[in-house]
Amino acid sequence: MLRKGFLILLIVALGVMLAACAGETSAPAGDSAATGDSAGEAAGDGGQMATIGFTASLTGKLNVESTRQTNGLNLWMKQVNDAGGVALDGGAVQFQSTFYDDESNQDRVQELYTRLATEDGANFLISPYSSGLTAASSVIAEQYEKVMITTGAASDSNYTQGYTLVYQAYTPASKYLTGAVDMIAANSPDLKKLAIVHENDKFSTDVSTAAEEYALEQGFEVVLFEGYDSGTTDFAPIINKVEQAGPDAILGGGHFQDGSTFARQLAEKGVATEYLVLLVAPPEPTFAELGDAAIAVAGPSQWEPQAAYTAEAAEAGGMEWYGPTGEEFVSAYEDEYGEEPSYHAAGGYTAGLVLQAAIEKAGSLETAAVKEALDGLDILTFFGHIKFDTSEEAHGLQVGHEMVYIQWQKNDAGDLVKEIVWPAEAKTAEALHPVR
Amino acid sequence: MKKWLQPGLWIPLLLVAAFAAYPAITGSASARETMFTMIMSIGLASSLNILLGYTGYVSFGHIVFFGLGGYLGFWAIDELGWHLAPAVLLGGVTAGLLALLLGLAILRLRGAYFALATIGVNEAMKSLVMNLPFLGAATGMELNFSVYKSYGGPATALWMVYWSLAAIVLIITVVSYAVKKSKFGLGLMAIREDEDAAGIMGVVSSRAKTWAYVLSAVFPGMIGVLFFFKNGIIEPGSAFRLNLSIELLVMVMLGGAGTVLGPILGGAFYQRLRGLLLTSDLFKNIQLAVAGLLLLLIVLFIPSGAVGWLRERSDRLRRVLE
Amino acid sequence: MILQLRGVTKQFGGLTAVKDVSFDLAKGEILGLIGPNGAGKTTLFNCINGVYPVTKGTVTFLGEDVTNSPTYSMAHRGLARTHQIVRPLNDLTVRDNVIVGACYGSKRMGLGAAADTADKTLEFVGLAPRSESLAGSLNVAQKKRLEMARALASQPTLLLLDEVLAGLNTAEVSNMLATIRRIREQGVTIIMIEHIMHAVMNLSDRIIVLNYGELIASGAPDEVAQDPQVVEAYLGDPELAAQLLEKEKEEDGATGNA
Amino acid sequence: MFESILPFLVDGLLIGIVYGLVAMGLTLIFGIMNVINLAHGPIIALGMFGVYLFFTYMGFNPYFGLILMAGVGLLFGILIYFVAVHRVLNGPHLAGLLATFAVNMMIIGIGTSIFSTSFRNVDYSLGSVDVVGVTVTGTRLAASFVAILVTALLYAFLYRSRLGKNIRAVANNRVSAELMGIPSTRVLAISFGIGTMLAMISGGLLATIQPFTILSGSVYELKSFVIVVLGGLGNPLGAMIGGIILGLIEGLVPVFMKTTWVPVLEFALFILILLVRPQGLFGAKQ
Repeated sequence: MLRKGFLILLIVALGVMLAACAGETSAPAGDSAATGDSAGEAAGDGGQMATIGFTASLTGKLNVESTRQTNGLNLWMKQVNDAGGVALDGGAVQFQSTFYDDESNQDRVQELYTRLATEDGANFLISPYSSGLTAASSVIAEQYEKVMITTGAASDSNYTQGYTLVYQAYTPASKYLTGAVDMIAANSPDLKKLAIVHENDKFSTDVSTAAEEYALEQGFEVVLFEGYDSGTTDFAPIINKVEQAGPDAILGGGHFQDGSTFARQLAEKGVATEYLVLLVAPPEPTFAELGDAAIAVAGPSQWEPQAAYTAEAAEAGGMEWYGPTGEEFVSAYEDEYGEEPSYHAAGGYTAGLVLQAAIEKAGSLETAAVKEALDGLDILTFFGHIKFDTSEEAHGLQVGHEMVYIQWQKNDAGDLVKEIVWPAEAKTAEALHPVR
Repeated sequence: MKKWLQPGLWIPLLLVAAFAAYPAITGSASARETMFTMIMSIGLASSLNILLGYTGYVSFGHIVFFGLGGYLGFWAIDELGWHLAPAVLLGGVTAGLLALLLGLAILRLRGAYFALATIGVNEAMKSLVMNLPFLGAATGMELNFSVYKSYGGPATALWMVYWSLAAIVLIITVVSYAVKKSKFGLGLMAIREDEDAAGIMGVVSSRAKTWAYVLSAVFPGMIGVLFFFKNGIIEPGSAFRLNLSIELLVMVMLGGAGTVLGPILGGAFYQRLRGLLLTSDLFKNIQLAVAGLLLLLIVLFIPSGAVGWLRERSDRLRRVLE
Repeated sequence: MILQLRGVTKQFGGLTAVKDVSFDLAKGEILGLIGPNGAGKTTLFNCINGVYPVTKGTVTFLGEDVTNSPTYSMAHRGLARTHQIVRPLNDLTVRDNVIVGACYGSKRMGLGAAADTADKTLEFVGLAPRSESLAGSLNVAQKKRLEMARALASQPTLLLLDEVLAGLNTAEVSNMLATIRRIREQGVTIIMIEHIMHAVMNLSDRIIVLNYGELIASGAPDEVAQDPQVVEAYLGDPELAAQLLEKEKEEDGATGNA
Repeated sequence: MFESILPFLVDGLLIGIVYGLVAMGLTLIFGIMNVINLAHGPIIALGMFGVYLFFTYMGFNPYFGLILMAGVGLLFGILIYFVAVHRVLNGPHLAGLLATFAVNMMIIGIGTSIFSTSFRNVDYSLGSVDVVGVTVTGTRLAASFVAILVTALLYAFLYRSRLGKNIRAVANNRVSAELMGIPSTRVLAISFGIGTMLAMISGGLLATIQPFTILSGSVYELKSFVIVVLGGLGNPLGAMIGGIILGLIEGLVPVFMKTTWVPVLEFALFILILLVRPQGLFGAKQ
């Protein structure tokens, strides 16, 4: 009996030990993460240190966009800390970050955010990239009462789930393509037939459904509304269907790859249309690699380097101007990373900026105070207008920020360049049409 | 009965209980999340083992039960306002029913044909759900945060989900042992060794296989509801993830197919190994390749897995380890 | 009558493996089923216990028409068989193998009763010392005994033995013969396919001969051995023919061995 | 009516022929050694990357790259055979599935760390051609043409050459082939090599018409399963027919319903065929 008792004890001990090991290591954190900003380490002179926690897709299918977003955030943190931090009543506060690799995988996000919120003692959270991952992390932020600024997470639905501490930096998905409808109505009032072809994922479906609804309200006829599976590389059947429907304009798309493939295959098949407006892909600089197939393709962007939001405009609109100008941001980013910032990078920077503004206004790192400050925030930044919905139904939803529409055009030298073609007050060129 | 006191049962039970209790001892929410993943893997692998290990049918798409059960339970909570408990039952029943229907059909297929069919079922179900508006189609569904409040706030809710999972996995362990030691289980193992000979000996293989399939499907269906309730969001891609399905196979093989203890050790070891490889600078980028190499070595040299290997070493171990 | 076959025919594509076979089997009888290789003996077994659906004809077992019943239902009705090429459940212990037979056989016992039966049966066939070994680790003779034990544990009314003596040495053969006799003493009816002539001639009450799927002779061992049609059928296989003719000489050679 | 579905038909047919070649390696290997090669997808992806690398970094014409990849594929397949397949050939079918899946994990793991998972394009164009009034890109037409050519060569090899006849003998009955003096291990290794070669060639062809990542192979692996079941496991010509059927389904179904229903129909058909006619629509019985 004694021997048996001993054996039981041994097995329990073994189990707990194994569990403990797992606890330590199965989060990919450990060494790969927790690279607190080096400038932040020096803030030992009575100042406070605030920790910002997030996950990023260092690996996995979303790693490109996610990395840019992280770059933007890190740039913001470096600038704040170099400037001595944010002045609060109890002295300046500086920032450090703790982050983990989420592998673009929903299974791990909750585990990692829980770790950030509890063990790592993060004061604030930033969302992962993409709406799906953000939805999973929002539950944790709310549960552990941490303010989370979301960026790269456009779906509206995440802000109608009763969260009170989650704030969206991006323009929500429902507004992505409504501007395109306005643009077509304004430029070519005779066109009535739209085809909406979208990737069958959460974000693109939300965008397209909202766009269809809006287009119908505006008196358009939607002759084709069709989804295609994520990862589609052969658009032949879809393109045949588009040709059969004979629309005046084609709206839709999804993410970079399917969008650019769709544009390429449309060109190869010589499909004629007045307007082609696609999500996500066109604003990416690499879209230009399509060559002639890129000409006249338009797309909504959260932000473009040319977008010139100014302190004057803020004053005119009755808003507070906050943060660097667009030019300052672009040059700082280029110095740091050697490439032009994409809107994902700007979004990452803005997430930090919004947090900074709220902390300054609150004069505290306390969740309740920062939440109150965020609720009342109404600022204009280089990224655009930032203001949040404070209603119970859609708390935290971005209501200030507007999309700009870019279009690839050939300049006089024959190079492909992005021009802003909508909204009217921001445009740098007239929209080119027809596409073919 | 005396057999309930056998080490073959209490060793795995204690091991699972020890894993489950670890976050409670430390009281750490982040340990809880880590262990959730591990215990979930153990539960799913043990369920799969009833079909794969005892009955000898390779299911590549077993995750379909996790996904479908999760979807139906989630829908009941979100749309019908059900409490978690009946929703978990609904998930289990749905998965069981699907297995029953499938069992009558595809279990007639043997070997590779069955394995292929299970992949087909998973993919078909995934594409089907993507076309069903009431399940949120491609966008999936999200839970309103207020749902957690009715369970005493989100913190309590998440601990409750964790303990429910632990309880279910303990039940799976008991069921797995009970099946192995029962007449039913003996019939399954006879089917695994030689289905035709088993039939000639009087084992009604079509019926036995179907019940094994149902049994191995019910628990993943229940676990699915818990997992997605905790996640607050469900999407076709995360519900019917073929990769996870195949990882489960690897876990069962690592630990030893057809043993009670094997899937438990396999699940724990696999998750731990993944963690180790992911954090190691050397292997971080090629962790999948290292895992693959390990799998290959096991398949080639220790096909009966860790527990099977130990059992082959000595008669004494064979009496202790099931 | 325990078993009645009427016009049983089995075709595989164009090939007729069993053609219009009819015979009756009385309770307690040992029926020898002989014939050259490829004569359709095993196929006939497969038709009787439901492994193959028959193309034509009927099989009646214990007064019920069981034509094309699934194998398991035949087992439940009290029919057990062994295989020419042994089919042990390799990864189960010898004892578990036999327990499967007992659990799912004619009595469909519970595990406890089945374990008792298994132990007794293993004792009976002389495998008790190996009962905890894995079935896959047995040698051929032991595997044959295991098949036998499995079949017996199901408490059959009718036992089909498919070449249980093949591949055994002389001592093992006489052991097995003794076992078969003792089974008969318990009132089990037996059909045995066998190539070792002296054994089948000695054990059987009656013999039927298949050639190219057709039943060409039926009767007492002596009659059959002298049937010119049978001798002719066996000419293709000189060794068997020799055995057939030498049968008289070896009479009683294996008796007295208990 | 016909006029309006003609473009759907032509596109479906052309891609279907390529699909046929995609599945041919899988079905060939299964037919000869009863192993479902779960490394099939990553091997297709390697074919894509091979052609891509030859084209992008060495400036080789993609169709010349294809020939090089055929050689690479043959050797690579023989290597996989000896490392992973040979030992499990006589084991339970689970062993074969898991061993090849382990190879799959290794290729994906190493491939991801080298190439990441971002998309690549073989930036090569043959312009557009008018086929019966439908605009078709040249690369697509060429891909179908090469697929048919490779199929024809495979059949010539299997039925005319000595080695091909040996392969068929081993496929038919390994034991009796060995008794006849055919070195079965060598034949099996070469067969696995040929199966791998076919997968690589098909990958290379796909690379000329579509963008891809190192993970793209898994999509075609799933399609291959459907195709081989349609055409009968183990039957290369059946794979071609199955591929064309799949291509036509993908091409024509969107005429009548939303494209998102295509995979539902595909996999439902797949399960249905497995249940009703496991030997495939045109399968020769084993």
